[in-house]
Amino acid sequence: MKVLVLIRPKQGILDPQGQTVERALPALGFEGVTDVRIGRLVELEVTDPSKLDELCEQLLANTLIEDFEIQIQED
Amino acid sequence: MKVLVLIRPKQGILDPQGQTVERALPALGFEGVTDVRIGRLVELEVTDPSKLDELCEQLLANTLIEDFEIQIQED
Amino acid sequence: MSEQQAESLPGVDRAVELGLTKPEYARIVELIAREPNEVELAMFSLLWSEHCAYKHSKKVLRRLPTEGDRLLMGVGENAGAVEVAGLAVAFKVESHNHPSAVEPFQGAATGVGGILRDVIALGARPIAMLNSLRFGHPSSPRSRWLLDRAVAGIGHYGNSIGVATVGGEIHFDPSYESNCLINAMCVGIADPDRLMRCAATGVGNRVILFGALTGRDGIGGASVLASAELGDDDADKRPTVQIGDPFAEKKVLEASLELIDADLLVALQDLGAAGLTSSASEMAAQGGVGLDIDVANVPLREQGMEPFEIMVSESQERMLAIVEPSKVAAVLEVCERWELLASDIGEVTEGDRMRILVGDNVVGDIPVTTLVDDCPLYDLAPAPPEHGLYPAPPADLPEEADHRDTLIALLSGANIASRRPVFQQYDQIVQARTVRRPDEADAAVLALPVGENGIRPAIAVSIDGNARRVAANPEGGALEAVLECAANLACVGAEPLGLTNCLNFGNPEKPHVAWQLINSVEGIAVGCEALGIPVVGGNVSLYNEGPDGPILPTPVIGMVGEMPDATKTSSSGFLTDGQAVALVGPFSPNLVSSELAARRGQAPQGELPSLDISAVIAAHHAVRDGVRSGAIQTAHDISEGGLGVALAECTAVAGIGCDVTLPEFTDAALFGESPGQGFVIAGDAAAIAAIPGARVVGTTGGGNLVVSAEDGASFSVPVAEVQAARDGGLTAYLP
Amino acid sequence: MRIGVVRFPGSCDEVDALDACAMVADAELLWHGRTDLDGVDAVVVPGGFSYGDYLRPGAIARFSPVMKAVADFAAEGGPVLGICNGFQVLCEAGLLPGALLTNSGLRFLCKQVDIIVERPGTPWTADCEAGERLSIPVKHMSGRWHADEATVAELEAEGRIVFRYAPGDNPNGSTSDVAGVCSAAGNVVGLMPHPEHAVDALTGSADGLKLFSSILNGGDRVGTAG
Ligand SMILES: Nc1ncnc2c1ncn2[C@@H]1O[C@H](COP(=O)(O)OP(=O)(O)O)[C@@H](O)[C@H]1O
Ligand SMILES: [Mg+2]
Repeated sequence: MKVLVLIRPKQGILDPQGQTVERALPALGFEGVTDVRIGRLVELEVTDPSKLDELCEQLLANTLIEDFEIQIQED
Repeated sequence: MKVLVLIRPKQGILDPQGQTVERALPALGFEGVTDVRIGRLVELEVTDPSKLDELCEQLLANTLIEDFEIQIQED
Repeated sequence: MSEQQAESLPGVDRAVELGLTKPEYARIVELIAREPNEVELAMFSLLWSEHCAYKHSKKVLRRLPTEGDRLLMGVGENAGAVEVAGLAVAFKVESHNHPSAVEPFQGAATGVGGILRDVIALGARPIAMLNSLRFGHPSSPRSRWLLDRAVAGIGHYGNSIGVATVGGEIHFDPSYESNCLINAMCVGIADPDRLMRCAATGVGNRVILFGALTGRDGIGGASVLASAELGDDDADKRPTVQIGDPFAEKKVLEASLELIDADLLVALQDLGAAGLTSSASEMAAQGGVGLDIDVANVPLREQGMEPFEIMVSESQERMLAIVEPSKVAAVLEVCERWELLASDIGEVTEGDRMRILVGDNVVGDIPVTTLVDDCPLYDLAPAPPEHGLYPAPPADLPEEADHRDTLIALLSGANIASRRPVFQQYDQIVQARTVRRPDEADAAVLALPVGENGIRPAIAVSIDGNARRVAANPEGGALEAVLECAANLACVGAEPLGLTNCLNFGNPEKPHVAWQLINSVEGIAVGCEALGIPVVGGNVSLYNEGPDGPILPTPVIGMVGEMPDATKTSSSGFLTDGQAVALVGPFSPNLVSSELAARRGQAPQGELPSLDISAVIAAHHAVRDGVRSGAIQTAHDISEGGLGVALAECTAVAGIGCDVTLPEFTDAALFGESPGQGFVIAGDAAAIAAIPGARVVGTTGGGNLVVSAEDGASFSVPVAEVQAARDGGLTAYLP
Repeated sequence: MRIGVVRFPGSCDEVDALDACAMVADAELLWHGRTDLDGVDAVVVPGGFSYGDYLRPGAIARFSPVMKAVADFAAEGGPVLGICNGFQVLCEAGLLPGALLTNSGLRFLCKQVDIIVERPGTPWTADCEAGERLSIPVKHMSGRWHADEATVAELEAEGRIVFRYAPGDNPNGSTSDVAGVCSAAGNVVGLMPHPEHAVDALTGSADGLKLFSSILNGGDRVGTAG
């Protein structure tokens, strides 16, 4: 099955990349955009979803600094 | 409203990160995972969603090598 | 066959779509006595392209001297090499201009990857990278974006692979606005007895492809695929931007060197532009053999690739090796340990056929020589322009500005300001041999292993070009660029051994561009002859034009020099108070095509003063010997911005002022240029006075840069202001 | 005394680290695929871009077979030094506290900085004095050390901040100017600056040599906790 893993910087962790994008926006003509956070997206095919949590915790995300969310897309 | 932008390497474009992770997985004890693609995730708050497409094309994604998908989360 | 007859051939339109001319197609048909099939035509279209066949430059390049006492490997191999302290020092510069204009990060990154592979193919370990960059003025947002992304891409690749980026140059001019230049140079070292050649030899030997998977990557392949009549739903079959994978290249590097060390290879060649087509054909041509390549054995990243797509793919991080059958297993084992794919894709054959197979099916069969050597070479039709070719840039520095304000404006200008915001994005020190980093001296100094005498020898490397002077006078400007590179080496105590060059020009079919190209090559040749060094290799990038015409003619010179003792070198800045400051060299500065002229809105044209080469080289020797003996502790060549800027730079580096008195106090004397011909030096007073030709003009020290005329006029700038002006110039554009 | 320097695919500074170690002791490379440490007395996890820094620096390398052996060795009090990417690997492996985030300037940065020794007496700082300033280069893209407030307070209290950037020299936005930390027992030390690139005045500075020479005095498999 196809799986999407969304990985975001934890609340409270400075995200300079998000901040830089946010600051650049008005000058580029995009108003009213706030709370920009930049994370990672991992897409994969797995045969056995039971190990997904472990995969995310141990490898795909560093839970000290990142939260992850698993979205199972299809069978 | 809260918006998620999923940015993925385009089909056919080399994704060295995804490839490297995929090749490493069996040795790390994770079997049966294929088609790993690694992209970026941008989360933002917008007041006016009409300009989102333009924002993604011009700034958030590099459309030469990346595709993007906009997910509107809530109002 | 006449052109008319050629025009009636069924395949001619396809050939023209792929970039061949009708007469070229007719010639192909005549040579192989039939029309080429799809695979063959794709291969011809690449190998007979300007990029691979050098059809507009090959005759011109014959003017360059290519022989030298210390030459180990010259033009025709993947890179050149000279002998230093018992080692082979390999080096080459190459352009990646067009891909970088499309996607600057990946374009620049894969440019670095490409030139690295050329040096690796020789069996050399890359030890240093340099680069030469040209953009439109950074006040243009597009140019700023190109600069920012290209620099990030260069750093990404070089840093990740563990090769220090130790030098380079950046210049901004409106002529590069839509056609930036990204030239990268790589330097490597090898055991001279183990240098690899690219010639395939030994009938029956196997052809092994190793490294990354093959996909539909490639700019060169674009012309081929663009004409494949793809439907809308075939979007996934279009050629794609090449993405660099420095991690894969690092493994390719280590595996290649290990394979050579273990004596497992007959020949090695990188895959660059034109992919498998070019590397296989060149290996066969060099060895005078034929090759069978079975594309069914090429590991693919994408499904459904056609044979011609596999042959033209420009996927990065791949190498082609010729291996004796008994050693194939060992080769595959080394690749596997480095987690690299490796496949046996063919065989060296008797005769001279390049055969492409899919299993047992022959899908292409052409004589190697026809592919590699029979492309027509064109004569250029040079004509000097009757008036200047380039428009005057916008003026931003009034003629009335006084010397002090002019100096500050020049120092803080994007073309002269400190490159720190760029070079601090590069790992300058990995491999632990960088004795002089960027901004510490005029050339980078790289220590070599300790010699038998217990002393560590070194090499010095530099890359340079001054396109505005070349625009004014192609021969004189190119000669100055060679001298400037040599001057940089002299400043650190090095003696030039060899030169590489990248010739970046517009469309050579235009008479004025042809004139620029031919005369620039003449200038490089004259410089090499005067220095007694060969050209060991290089690259040509033509058709660099924007809607407003050609780029400035931009020959870029890379040079490697030798130093017997790494500890005997100099700094480009003043080091302590109370040292004598002197000028050396027969330099006759003028404002033609200078940075000041550009800032004043003057076009790059006018007469360059003639120069006395033997006097210039005598000055180089005096500086080099003075540095080696320890008499000279600071040495800096006088280049862009002239003597005023050179003195300010000496002051800025360590924040030590100076007080000098000059015989002339005109704009030309202070800010005029004569690249490669003059030096500012400093050291102990008695020692400096003994340097042949040195004219002592003042002393170091104090909190100000004080410049006076013999008639009493003078100006003074606090050191902190000099530093702030110089530091801020580029930072403003790379926050 | 024999020091082992781990080599992952993508390591770049392993040979420089090896040469630095060889200035004070015997030294050898340890291929990432091996499951033992060949009986070495100390381990250096070097800098570079193991696995291309793909996914996250250190994320893949920490699963290498050799890292299991390194973890066991560390648990027994064996001295381990992580430099730059090696520091990132040790943090990912949980052998050191915190994580390393992208530099606040978002760019790779290579420059000489001054660091201050906060904790002498670890096996890797035995030759340093408290408050000593060392001139050592940094070169990294992800060197912003981060830990939550409680962890930082705990490390401060336990004297586990080993190095700090000198005031004004923090190149990456690290919390509390932290340049290097150690494990609770003190035997595992990690830092972002590259001491192996500061072992010879010819190439810039020799201040970093102290970290390697320390191992002769403080490092012989003795945990020097607290
Ligand atoms: N401007 C030049 N000066 C001297 N040699 C050159 C120049 N341009 C190309 N060459 C030489 O011509 C050969 C072919 O160059 P190129 O096609 O760029 O090689 P590669 O395919 O290895 O990149 C090389 O040996 C190169 O050094
Ligand atoms: Mg080559």
